[in-house]
Amino acid sequence: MSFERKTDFGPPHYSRFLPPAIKANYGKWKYHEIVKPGVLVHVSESGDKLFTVRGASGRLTATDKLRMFCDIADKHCDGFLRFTSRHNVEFMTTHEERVDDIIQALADIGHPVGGIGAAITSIVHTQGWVHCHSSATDASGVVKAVMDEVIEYFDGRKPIPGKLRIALACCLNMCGAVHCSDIAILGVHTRPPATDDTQVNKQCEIPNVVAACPTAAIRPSTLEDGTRTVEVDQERCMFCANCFTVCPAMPLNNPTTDGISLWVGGKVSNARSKPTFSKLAVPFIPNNPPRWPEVTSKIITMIEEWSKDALPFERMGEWIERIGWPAFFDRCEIEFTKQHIDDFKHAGLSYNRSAHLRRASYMD
Amino acid sequence: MSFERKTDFGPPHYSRFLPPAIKANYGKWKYHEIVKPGVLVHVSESGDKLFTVRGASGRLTATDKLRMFCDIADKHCDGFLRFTSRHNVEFMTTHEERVDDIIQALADIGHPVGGIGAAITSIVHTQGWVHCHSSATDASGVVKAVMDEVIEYFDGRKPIPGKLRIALACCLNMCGAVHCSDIAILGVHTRPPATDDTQVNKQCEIPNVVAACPTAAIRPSTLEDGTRTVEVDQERCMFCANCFTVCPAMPLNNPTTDGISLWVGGKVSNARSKPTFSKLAVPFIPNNPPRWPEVTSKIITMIEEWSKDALPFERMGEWIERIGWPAFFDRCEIEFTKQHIDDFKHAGLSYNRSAHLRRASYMD
Amino acid sequence: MSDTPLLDELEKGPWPSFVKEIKMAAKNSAMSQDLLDLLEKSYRDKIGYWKHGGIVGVMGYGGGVIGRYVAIPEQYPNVRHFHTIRVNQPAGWYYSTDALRAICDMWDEHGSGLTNMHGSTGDLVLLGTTTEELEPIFDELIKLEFDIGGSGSDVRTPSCCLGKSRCEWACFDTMEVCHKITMQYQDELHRPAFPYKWKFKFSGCPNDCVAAIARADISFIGTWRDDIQQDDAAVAEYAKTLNILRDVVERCPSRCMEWNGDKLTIDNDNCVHCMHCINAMPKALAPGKDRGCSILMGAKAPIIEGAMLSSMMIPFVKIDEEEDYEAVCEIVEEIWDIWSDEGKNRERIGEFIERVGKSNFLEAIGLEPIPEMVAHPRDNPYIFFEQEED
Amino acid sequence: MSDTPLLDELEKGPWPSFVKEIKMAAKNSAMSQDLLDLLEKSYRDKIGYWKHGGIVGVMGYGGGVIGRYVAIPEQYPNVRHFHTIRVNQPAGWYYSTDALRAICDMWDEHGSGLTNMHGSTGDLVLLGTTTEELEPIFDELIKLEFDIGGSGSDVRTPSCCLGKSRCEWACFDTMEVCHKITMQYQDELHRPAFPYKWKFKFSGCPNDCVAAIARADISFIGTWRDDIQQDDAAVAEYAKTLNILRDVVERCPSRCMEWNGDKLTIDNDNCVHCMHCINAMPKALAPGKDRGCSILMGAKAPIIEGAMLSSMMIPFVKIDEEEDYEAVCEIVEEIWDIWSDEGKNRERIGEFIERVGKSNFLEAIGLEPIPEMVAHPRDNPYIFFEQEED
Ligand code: SRM
Ligand code: SRM
Ligand code: SRM
Ligand code: SRM
Ligand code: SF4
Ligand code: SF4
Ligand code: SF4
Ligand code: SF4
Ligand code: SF4
Ligand code: SF4
Ligand code: SF4
Ligand code: SF4
Repeated sequence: MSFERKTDFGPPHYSRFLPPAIKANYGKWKYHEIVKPGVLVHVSESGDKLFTVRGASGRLTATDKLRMFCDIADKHCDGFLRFTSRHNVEFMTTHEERVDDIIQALADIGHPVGGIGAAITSIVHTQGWVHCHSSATDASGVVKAVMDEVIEYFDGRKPIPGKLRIALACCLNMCGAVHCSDIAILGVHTRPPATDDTQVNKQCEIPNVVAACPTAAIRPSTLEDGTRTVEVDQERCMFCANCFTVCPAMPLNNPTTDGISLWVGGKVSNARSKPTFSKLAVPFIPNNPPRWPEVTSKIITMIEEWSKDALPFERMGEWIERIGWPAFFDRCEIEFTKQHIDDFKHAGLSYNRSAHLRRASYMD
Repeated sequence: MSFERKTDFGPPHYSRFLPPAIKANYGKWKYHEIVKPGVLVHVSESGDKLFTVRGASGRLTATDKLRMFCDIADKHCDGFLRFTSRHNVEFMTTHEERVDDIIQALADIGHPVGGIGAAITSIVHTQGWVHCHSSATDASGVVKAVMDEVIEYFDGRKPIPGKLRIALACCLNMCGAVHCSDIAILGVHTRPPATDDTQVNKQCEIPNVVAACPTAAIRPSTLEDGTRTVEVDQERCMFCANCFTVCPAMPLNNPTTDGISLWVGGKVSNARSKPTFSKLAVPFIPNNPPRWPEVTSKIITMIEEWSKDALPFERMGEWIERIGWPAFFDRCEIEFTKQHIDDFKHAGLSYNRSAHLRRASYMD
Repeated sequence: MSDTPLLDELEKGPWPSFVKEIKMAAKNSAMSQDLLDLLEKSYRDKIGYWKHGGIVGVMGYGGGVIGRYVAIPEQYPNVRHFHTIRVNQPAGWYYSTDALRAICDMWDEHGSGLTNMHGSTGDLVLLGTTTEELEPIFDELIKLEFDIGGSGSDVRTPSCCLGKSRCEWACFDTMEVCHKITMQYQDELHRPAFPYKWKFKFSGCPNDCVAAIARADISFIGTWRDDIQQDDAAVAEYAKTLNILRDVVERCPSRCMEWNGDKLTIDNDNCVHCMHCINAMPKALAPGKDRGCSILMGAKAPIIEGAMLSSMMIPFVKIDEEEDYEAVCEIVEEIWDIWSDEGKNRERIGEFIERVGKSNFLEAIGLEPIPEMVAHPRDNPYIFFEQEED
Repeated sequence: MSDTPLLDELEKGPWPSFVKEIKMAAKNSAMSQDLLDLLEKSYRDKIGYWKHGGIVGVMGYGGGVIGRYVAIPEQYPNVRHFHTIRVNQPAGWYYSTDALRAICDMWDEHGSGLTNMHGSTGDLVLLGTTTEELEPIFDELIKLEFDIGGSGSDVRTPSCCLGKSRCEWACFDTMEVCHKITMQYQDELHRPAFPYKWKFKFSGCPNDCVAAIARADISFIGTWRDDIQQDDAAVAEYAKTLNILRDVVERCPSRCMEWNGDKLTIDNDNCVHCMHCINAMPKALAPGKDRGCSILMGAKAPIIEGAMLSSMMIPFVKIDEEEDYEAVCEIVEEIWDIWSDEGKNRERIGEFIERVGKSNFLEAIGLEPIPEMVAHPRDNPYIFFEQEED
């Protein structure tokens, strides 16, 4: 490199940003308790106590809002704060009496407190129409619409059996761990790329485009005038938009046929059951901004059905495994369709290869 | 069809062959009990009782032996007998006092009685060197060698926790349900076909041969003299012999590199756990006729380890699921190798995709 | 000294010895004697000496005989031909001694005197004869009223568990349905016209004593839809010797049973019909009275795409009733049409279903998709949305 | 009337409103104002208006900036460019207010005033600026001692759970290891040279609070190898409010616990380290004292071969110790070499491992196969036997 300028110095060392109580007790925490919704206390071997207040965040944050967070941290938390792996904001203090002040201060700027323990926490999500070229739906708006409806499961007014993680990705690239969420909201295109044949060869490398397609739907072709382009076998295309990722001349976005699919029963933690993928619940709901009511109401149904029947700690997927998928579809009033039966590479392994069957409507 | 001769008349109707007690109680059986090893009693709603004595069979049977069976049936069973889905022979009588006579008569002609309930029953098997061109090992001989060693689990002298099904197939075609057995003995070739280039085009259809290969290791080729034949990519061949099945000019049989692999933990019944495939235990044991001692001793170890630890009814695979595969390899003193890790189509789904781990040697 | 020292080792030991059987047959059959000697050679050389079979058979039939030739006929001229005849067994493998003796007599005259009772598909296998004997054998079989079974790309000889004949758990009449199907599809059984083989198997309950789910292209497995029949007094009796909590209740896959030390309660809505509790307490519990069967499809051995178990297609049908039986046959024939038209050479139906996609397959045969057909819905987002007019 | 009636709907309701944030930023930023108006149009038209990003960046770096351009720049000239800068967050996402305010000031001057706290990989995401501003921004970042994160086919910004800083269960020092790795691989992070992206994630225990197993090419997950620490008095305390039998013992995946109503017994040899019992009784149980981590590999989102979770590679290593840390780095570098040489374009390491076969991969990187690496051994017989000289 021939730059004078400093490069590759990396992020600041975290130790610069740790509150004093954390520095003092680093690696010495003994146990924790949930004090009340949204508030944790960690107790150290030394007897020190650290209270954490978790504030909701919509993730997309203006600098002025960050400054308000800083004000709270300066006032109550020795000038330190942190964000969580799910994008909430956390304020820590050793003074129990400050906890309510922090909660109040957050309320004043519109940030409820919650998401700890057996609760819904904020929705991991992506860019949507705010920033990404590939999105089949918006991200922040859907998240806001859903969280407004499930807020009582966040702030503790409605207790639930265990953790419930919702995530949203605005296209099949699935930025965020959508594929392993209790409930996943996934933007889907449902039509093949509208290939701009005059642009393909200019903007894209044809072999890369061909290789990009998971179902081998794309092959090179040549127009009558000799222009090289690609042809999409419409029968084989399942609208993943991977071709669009490598080639801008193959857009899939479409106002009427883009929308949202819902997935359930994934998890990441190793607690009890092994980590597992989310499975298809609702194949398609058209985009209906600004509040996507069909999406929120379906999600609420799923949460309510789970919540009233699950055992303590039982995650959505564990519950469904226990009651069986037919019961899940039945109780949540979701129609089971063609699309629910896998037809990708390992499809056969998802078929019911046993005579295990619960009594159900098919019996009539 | 322009034949005068009778065709397509099908098998005789079974009703011609049912013992009177069965005809009378067809569909009316109420319950059964195991009277003693190898003997069942079925009780009808009418109160009728039917005793069944199950005799061992090596399956390969001379007509003279069949006549001896007929003698027993004529003497004690109204002239009827049957064979089971695992090739044992069964004698039925309504007279309890005849049971011991039947057992004695069977003993006299060298057929022990057993295989009922929580027991090992006879080994489903195939042709081997007795009749099949494709076999990588013998069938009847290995079966005899194994059954001689495990006879006490058949005749009830050694009780075991649940049913244990052993099956043998002499090549990867797996005639018989070897792929779903508690213990499967499978003949394997371990070298690619020795293609006879001069014969391929004469004896086989080249496109069929190419299509037959599961790993696409075969492609058409042409010799210098213009003869059309096929070429096998040695790296991709996993010795399944499917090419040999469609093309005799590609034999795989080999005295030193053919042998036996052992598989465990499969089952067919839906009792408790779902039906499941057997998994690889021992990749390769060279053929060692006439008694394949390395095969029998490994099988005995597996049976003993299972038998001393399994819960009642617990099948081999259910037991292994409970204790974990690492413990199985450890207790049975089987080395875990490269070959145990799947590398066929759905291989990735067999990887451990969790942090679930038991304490074991790796920890040191 | 014996000519067969290695095989002689296998005359020893408690298990019935196939060597003894071969020797028994060899007394009257030069063919069996050659087989014995050839097998000894195989044991010495650790290799088989059989060549691929050519196409042999009886007139009017396209299958049922497996041709077999020895690779070294000069040394073993009597097994130059050593063909197998697959005789369609009676349903349930019951025989009268008369019928069996007649077959033995015929076989001593025209073949090696060796049999497999039975082959793993279910046939009565007559092991070893010559091409010339095939027609005479079939003429005899006609007289004995035993027909030939399947081989090649046809319907293979159907088989079934003994079902209602001797088992209290049979949820449909396996032997009768098996026989009926066999009779109905004689043409398909005897004249290979499919992309590959097609196996029917019938088990009367989920214990699946004929391993239908593991080795039949179409597997009929009995089940019931009302409550498990329960006799509380008998349960109490079992409680004296059986650890009901540990060995029954805690092993129930759907955890739908409760035992309070006194009374057993089954939440029948959540029972998955696995049979375990019934197996454990046959005098106290039994399948319900409203019985029928599930139909699953697609099992096969590994070649080519890997082994498969059958998967759920029709959760419940009362196949003993004529109307239902006919409806099932219609579906089967519909499937054969589609598979014959679109299946690849040597593609089993299980592989075909996976290749075209189970949903497309269901659509083609007119079945509605229901969640019982899958272990779980798809976990990948590669959904083919159908493009109706917008 | 408002220009943004649809978005205004999303100012209502209890959850923090991103619309309010954009409006807040729009007060000082024409760019944010255009974003607001453009987004309203998207809400009206139900479609996004962004074009593919070209390659933009800061000098000397090959990644860290996502180029973004509006598709209709005539109408929305202020978002003609709307690039994102990924700033490498401090491990554990802790900040001092000083540092955060400084970033805010810088961003108000050079960008839209909008951020994502944080991106889903973990970066502090600065949302929206122009190509011309990139160099000035980086100059400012240098002063603030914040470097740029990853994008493209490089090491992506590593991230970790808060670990020892605030969690009693951390089995290794996630924040320190994450920081060390980040510093060690600055070159790989800033200059894309791999077949595709590579993500490091570190979770202190099997609860996996950073979802490492689902979304990192290499996932470090804390675990322990001695016994679970158990405080019987505290267990007794929990027993007053918690149904220990139903909610702890019966939910243990390896069924290795016993509760006699009085005393809890754990068969630690059979514990699979799932964390459930510890989660349920944090005052009574804790991971053992002999702690380290498991290393798993290969997680990714669906494109192309389908989503994958990471799979077990190294069951236990004490990565906090320098020697072990270095050994792990050596393996990582070895893997990069192999993957760079033999990986296909846009092939993630998880896909690479499946393509070449996990055993071959293990062999290449010098790890012994052990059964802990698989859920179960192979069930198909297509074994590649190695052909040593016979
Ligand atoms: C702060 C945070 C880590 C960080 O570095 O930022 C964190 C912190 C804690 N987690 Fe977590 N987890 C955090 C994300 C996660 C994630 C990742 C995610 O959701 O994307 C998971 C995996 C989720 C999944 O399985 O899909 C996660 C699965 C758990 C679990 C397992 C729960 C289960 O039954 O499956 C526990 C144990 C428990 O709560 O019983 C846990 C427990 C905890 C404890 C109690 C650990 C401790 O002793 O301090 C912490 C507070 C509890 C709480 O929030 O309920 N944490 N935790 C993350 C907070 C996210 C948020 O804002 O809501
Ligand atoms: C006679 C036969 C059916 C036939 O038409 O020929 C038969 C007959 C009975 N079976 Fe079976 N089964 C027979 C092959 C099978 C098979 C098929 C196989 O092994 O290839 C299976 C599936 C095996 C598997 O899962 O791999 C089978 C799985 C069962 C089970 C389930 C056991 C389990 O725990 O998984 C039971 C229930 C039990 O015994 O508790 C059962 C129970 C029974 C009962 C008790 C049914 C009854 O009420 O009469 C019968 C006698 C019990 C016994 O043998 O222990 N039968 N049974 C077969 C005897 C084979 C033999 O000679 O040994
Ligand atoms: C005789 C028998 C074995 C036995 O000793 O019992 C047998 C013998 C042969 N089988 Fe089989 N199969 C026999 C039952 C089976 C079964 C079990 C079953 O039907 O329940 C299977 C597994 C289930 C299945 O169908 O998948 C079976 C799966 C195969 C396969 C693999 C088919 C596949 O799709 O994977 C082949 C290969 C082929 O078709 O070319 C095969 C091919 C053969 C051939 C014809 C060899 C060949 O490639 O030409 C064998 C002739 C041996 C000989 O010389 O006698 N045999 N074969 C069984 C038939 C006897 C009978 O009619 O009762
Ligand atoms: C900004 C961010 C989403 C967010 O709102 O948080 C993001 C945004 C994009 N991701 Fe992502 N990904 C982001 C985290 C992820 C994650 C989650 C993670 O890293 O933990 C994943 C899933 C995990 C994984 O890596 O598999 C993810 C899987 C993808 C993929 C699919 C990769 C695959 O192998 O399947 C693509 C497609 C690609 O690489 O071409 C992608 C591509 C993209 C691109 C660059 C779109 C493209 O095709 O060029 C998006 C730019 C959007 C924009 O305009 O800003 N993004 N992306 C996340 C990065 C912020 C940060 O640095 O902190
Ligand atoms: S999920 Fe798709 S649309 Fe959303 S940010 Fe990622 S790449 Fe863009
Ligand atoms: S959208 Fe996906 S499936 Fe369709 S052509 Fe493009 S890459 Fe292929
Ligand atoms: S398993 Fe193979 S060798 Fe044995 S009989 Fe069947 S086809 Fe022949
Ligand atoms: S033995 Fe199997 S893998 Fe090898 S070339 Fe023949 S068909 Fe292919
Ligand atoms: S499958 Fe069921 S009905 Fe048939 S014999 Fe076995 S236990 Fe009886
Ligand atoms: S049949 Fe099986 S699932 Fe049903 S109650 Fe009995 S043990 Fe449970
Ligand atoms: S992953 Fe484990 S160590 Fe890290 S924060 Fe979560 S619970 Fe604590
Ligand atoms: S950590 Fe999990 S596996 Fe281990 S004892 Fe606790 S609940 Fe059981």
